[in-house]
Amino acid sequence: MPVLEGRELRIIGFLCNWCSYGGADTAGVARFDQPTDLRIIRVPCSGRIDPLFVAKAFMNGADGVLVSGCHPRDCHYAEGNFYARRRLEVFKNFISVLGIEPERFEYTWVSASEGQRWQEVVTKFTNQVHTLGPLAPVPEISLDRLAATETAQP
Amino acid sequence: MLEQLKDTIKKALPELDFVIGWGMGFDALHATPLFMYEPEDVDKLVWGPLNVHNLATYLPALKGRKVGIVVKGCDSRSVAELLQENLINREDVVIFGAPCRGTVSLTKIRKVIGNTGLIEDVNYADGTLTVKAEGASHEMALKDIRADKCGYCRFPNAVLSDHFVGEKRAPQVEEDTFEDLAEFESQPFEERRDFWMKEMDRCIRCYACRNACPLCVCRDHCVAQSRDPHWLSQQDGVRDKFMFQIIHATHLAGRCTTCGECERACPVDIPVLLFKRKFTKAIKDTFDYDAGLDPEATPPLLAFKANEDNIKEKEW
Amino acid sequence: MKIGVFVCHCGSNIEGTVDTKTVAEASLDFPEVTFATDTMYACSEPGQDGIIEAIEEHKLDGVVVASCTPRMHEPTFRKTLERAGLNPYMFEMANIREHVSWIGKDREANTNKAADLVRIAVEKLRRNQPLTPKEFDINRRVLVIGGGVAGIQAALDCAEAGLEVVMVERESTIGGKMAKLDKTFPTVDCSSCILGPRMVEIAQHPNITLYAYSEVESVSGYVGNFEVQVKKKATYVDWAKCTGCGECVEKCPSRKAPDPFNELLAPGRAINIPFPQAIPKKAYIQAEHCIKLTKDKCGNCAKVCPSDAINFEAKDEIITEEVGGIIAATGYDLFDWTVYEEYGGGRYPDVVTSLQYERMLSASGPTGGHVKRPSDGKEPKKVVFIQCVGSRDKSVGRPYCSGFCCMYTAKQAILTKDHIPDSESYVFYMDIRAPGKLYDEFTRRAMEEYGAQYIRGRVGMVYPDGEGQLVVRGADTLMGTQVEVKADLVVLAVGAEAAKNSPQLAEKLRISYDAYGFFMEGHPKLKPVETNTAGVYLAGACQGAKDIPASVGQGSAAAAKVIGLFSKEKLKSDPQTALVDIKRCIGCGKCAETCPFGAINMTEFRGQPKAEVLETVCQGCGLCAATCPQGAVQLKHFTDNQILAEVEALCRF
Amino acid sequence: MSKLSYAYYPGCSGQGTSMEYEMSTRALCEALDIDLKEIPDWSCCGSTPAHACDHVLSAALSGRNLGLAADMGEDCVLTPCPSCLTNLKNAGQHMSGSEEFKEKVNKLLDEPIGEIPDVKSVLQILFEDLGPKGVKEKVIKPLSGLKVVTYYGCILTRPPKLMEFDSEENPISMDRLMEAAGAKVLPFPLKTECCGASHGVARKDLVMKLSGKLLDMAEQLGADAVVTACPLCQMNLDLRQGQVNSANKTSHKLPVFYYTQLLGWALGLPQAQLGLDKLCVNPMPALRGIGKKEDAA
Repeated sequence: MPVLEGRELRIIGFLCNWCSYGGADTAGVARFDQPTDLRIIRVPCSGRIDPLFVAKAFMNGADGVLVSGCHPRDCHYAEGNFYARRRLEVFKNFISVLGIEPERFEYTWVSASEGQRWQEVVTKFTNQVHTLGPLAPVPEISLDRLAATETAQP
Repeated sequence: MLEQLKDTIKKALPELDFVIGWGMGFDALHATPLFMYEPEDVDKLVWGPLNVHNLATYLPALKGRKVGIVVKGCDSRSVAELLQENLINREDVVIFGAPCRGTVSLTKIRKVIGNTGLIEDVNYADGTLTVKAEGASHEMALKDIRADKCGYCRFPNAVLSDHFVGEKRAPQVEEDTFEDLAEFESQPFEERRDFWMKEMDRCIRCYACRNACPLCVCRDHCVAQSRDPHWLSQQDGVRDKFMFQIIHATHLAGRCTTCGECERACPVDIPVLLFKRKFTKAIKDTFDYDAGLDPEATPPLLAFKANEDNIKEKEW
Repeated sequence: MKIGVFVCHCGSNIEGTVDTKTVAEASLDFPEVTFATDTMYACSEPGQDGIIEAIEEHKLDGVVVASCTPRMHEPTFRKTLERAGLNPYMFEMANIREHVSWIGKDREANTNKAADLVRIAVEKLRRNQPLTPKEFDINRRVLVIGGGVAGIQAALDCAEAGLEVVMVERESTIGGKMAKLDKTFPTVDCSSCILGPRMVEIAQHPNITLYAYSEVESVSGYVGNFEVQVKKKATYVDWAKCTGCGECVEKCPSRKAPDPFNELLAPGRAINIPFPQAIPKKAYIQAEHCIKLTKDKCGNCAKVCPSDAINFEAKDEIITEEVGGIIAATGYDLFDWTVYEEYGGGRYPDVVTSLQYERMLSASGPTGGHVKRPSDGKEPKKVVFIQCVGSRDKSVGRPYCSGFCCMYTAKQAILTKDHIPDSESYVFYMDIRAPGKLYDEFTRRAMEEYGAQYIRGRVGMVYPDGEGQLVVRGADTLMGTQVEVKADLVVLAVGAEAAKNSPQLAEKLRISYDAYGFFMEGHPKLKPVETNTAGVYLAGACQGAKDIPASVGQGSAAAAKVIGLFSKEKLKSDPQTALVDIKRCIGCGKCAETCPFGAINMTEFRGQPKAEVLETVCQGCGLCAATCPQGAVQLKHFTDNQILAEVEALCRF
Repeated sequence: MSKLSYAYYPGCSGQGTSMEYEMSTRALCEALDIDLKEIPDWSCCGSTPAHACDHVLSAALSGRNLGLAADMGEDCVLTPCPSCLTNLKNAGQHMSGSEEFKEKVNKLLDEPIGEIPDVKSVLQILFEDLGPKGVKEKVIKPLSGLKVVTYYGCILTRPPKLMEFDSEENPISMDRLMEAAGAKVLPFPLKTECCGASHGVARKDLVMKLSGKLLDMAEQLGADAVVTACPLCQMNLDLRQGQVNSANKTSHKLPVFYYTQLLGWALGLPQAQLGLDKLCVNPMPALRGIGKKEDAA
């Protein structure tokens, strides 16, 4: 299902089940309006997020990726988000060498009670990605074949 | 110094299955890994700017056997890293170190002398390298054809060794300033992307970069070729090749010693080391950590602090 | 695989802003989806029956329900699948209510997004494996943290049901806030008379171990098998020997020590027994005020103690207790009333807190139940009560209503009249919150029978008039005028806030807490005493301000939950655990190194080191899966391939 | 510590009704080695009338002075008068808070404002930047035995979000400074009560009632003097004390000082610089009493 062309960008969220996914629920229960771009993938813990999932998303044409977990010290699994913080921080650093603006990727903490904060995070991040605009997808095929197919169908 | 090194190895040889070093290759310009079983093998040992290979790459596969290895400073960091990850046992490995004056980049040499036939002779003396091929003789200043990594080398001497011969040399630089990276990132994001698109498009997906990497220890289980997990398709497209490089770099984050084997081994000269350099800088900046110095250290990405010193999280 | 998709209207909750029919039709194009429909209420009985019928009729072997959050109904629908003979884990949910229909009105965008979420659910489900939980033993002991009325109730109910109970209380006596109260509303019966016996039961019950003056140091393990470190703080009195005779207290020369039980109304002694009915009735020394411990002089208590129980060498000790379930009942503390400088709390001696006033009223209090002004010991004739001190006030960060202040203020107005018949009481209030059996009648009695003057409005300022009285100036919003009342005593109805260090305890228990430090219940309506951490339950004000009946009710509820949990022969572990592909594992041990639960062992297989997951210990966080470079460790139901498939599903063009 | 130095805005009343406040402030600051750089060609802040009818106008009147101060290269403007303080702060906060508002204001000004400097009361910097210790060090005639009540008035600390100084309900800055000067500060509960302010013109009865209450309480506590920081408060309590007495059938003879006068006195500054002669209720008995009571006791 493509995003609504011209209106939405492709933004993927990885949320830990215990805090941030709950926070997003809380925001919903409270009927806090949010932009519709974000699609949420539920994982048990931010520690489950291999930064390469984020890379994969960008390679496949995501315009922005958001990871959200429990606040440090509040991790349902005690330590998962501590590891996540280090790995994601370093990875956020890394992507600029790929030519991907670090602002396209954020990681943050939202607890199950912070519906308001979630609304704020989603809204601000969505705007942040929109100001950067779409990210050119990396072609699945080789460049010359791509050129060929493009000339084929003008 | 070479003789001294040979003697040391000969002395140690009886205790060992064999010792890995460098010998002369198919021509005068190409050294090649040398496996020394007998004292006479040791006489084939060479030492100099042509010893480009990082022999530590062999070690994990030899785990459990008693072997010796001759190392340059950079190679020794790979050994240290392998020790840290328990992929080799300290007591099984005997390390022979010697001061390194830097190695050449065969790519750069090729750029100078072009594709010649058989190289007849090579001499290097104080700062210059002379190559004789097809009658012609090419003189090159070592610094012009030196491998990039030697330009910012901080460890010309083995960081750990059982036998060290020769005078320890002063490091090239005190701190690695990552100018190469800064220069690359001085161009706008789109241009960086476009650059990689073109580079990755040239990739022939031979995995030489991976196979040469002393720390790519997954070997047969590399996610690049597995279906479960299925990270990459076998399609010959930019996306999968690019993704593979990102995987390689990410798996090396906090482990890579930037020995540069990946880039050296690349048959189409894609500057893939840059990815690892970026991670190395990020790790250095964030955790003030250098991989491959201390076998006892815990690498930063396998640890955490409740309050991180250098991580500023985004305020919304 | 044959997948069925059920898109729920949830009445108009979803249908209102999402075209569920379109979503259902769209999902028919998704791979392996052979059946799709929209349904009014998927979770209702007809809804579930519909799913079961469809499974049978269309030979479905996997189901996606697009409705509310899986945190709510995932268990419900898994049972549905079970009833239809499918493995309950061949199920996925798409959250199109909380994450779609409730957060935007754009029907087109919502419908499109909903279909997207169904797609990723389908892609995930296609890669699900049937899972069967492992069983493990339960340690049928329960830890109750906090010895207030809620904790007491929970402990006794569990103990009566035959469970072994460990109770940990921070203070040197149990009883909590209720023990400090003189009377209770709306029946005006004596607090210690109804609580006292229950406290004694705790002390005497064979199934209950009580650690008073102790705190929970750390908690490890998981439901059914927790290991808890309890810190017994040094009392410098050997409680095995102490008879609670009180000789030591009499002879203690350090008479400026705080007396927390009496809310610091009057100074206490360095060695102290909180009150006559204390349980355990044992003395303890407040080290920083003890002359012996600070200056190495005195030691009177040791001299006079008939059972020589005093031990100045005593140290904190750590005790390890193993339990299967935990009930947190840590109660509340008072909001810092001195923040309201206009009321002069902390500056003017005759401005006291409601709890201090309780101690004045209480026969076991420092004034022996005679209401006396702290300043000059005179009996007040005019008492002004100011309500909502730290409640319903954003400006001090306490927007919530503490709930019980209106009631106890009415009670205190009544008691004031009882103690001092010729007294007048004035109550400044915002609104009277008196829901509950006989509550409103009670406040009416305070006004009508006891003539308490209720003035609707906030107080702007309290100041001494210089002639021994306090001028209370406030607004009367009903009359629309300013009123000034001269008072002999001002009582601040201080609101409740989470007990000190609640967040720290929450972190030890791995449960969440809200912005004010109150613990988060599993579900605001349907899981009032559960938490999101299996085996950890809540009782009383630690979950939010509560009065006694509600706290007792929750105490019993939490106990019932534990009893229910323990009534099972064995517990089933969540089968969504990590699994090692031994072929791929190179034995680097990174997973074992990072696992927060020590759930991964390094073993040998054909001479090669390999990782191995202890399924009942594994909590399923997936950290190992993210750590293993070659993907040899995978988290069941959250495998790399599943997450990758979800990503790809979202990124197709 | 480098020398304290600020742009200084005296305010109109400092030229008239409260010139003794102005004088003593300058004298005190000089004695304390604090550099007050008077804003060249400063103009009225608009006072109550301006902001009562037009916020932009009011902001412009104050803003002009802020602009001039900024041109002096100063980043903080001082004024003794709480009323000026309110207007200057208000203008500053509004303009830095909203570009749009700033635009409007700049339209009214010949010289548009760029950087907006901080605004503080002289009291604030004495208490925060110099500190009671700094004062104490320079005291040579301690006010020992002098029992005072400190009266801040209703606007010096209110509204707290605007004034960002001391506690709005129970301020203590003047108390500490007075104590530093050796005076005994009595616990005055009406520190921030209203004195009736400018109602003295239209609703005298109000002032009689409100100011009366303040004086009664001060008397009751046994104060020798009232200490103020606001021209209007001082005027109502001092100038109108006679009227208050006759209206309330009281006979107060409470001198009403500006805190700057008493601090100056403690620092041994000549009377002339402190403008003690400008006070209506004779301060001399109280000042002569200093030190005596102790000797007696």
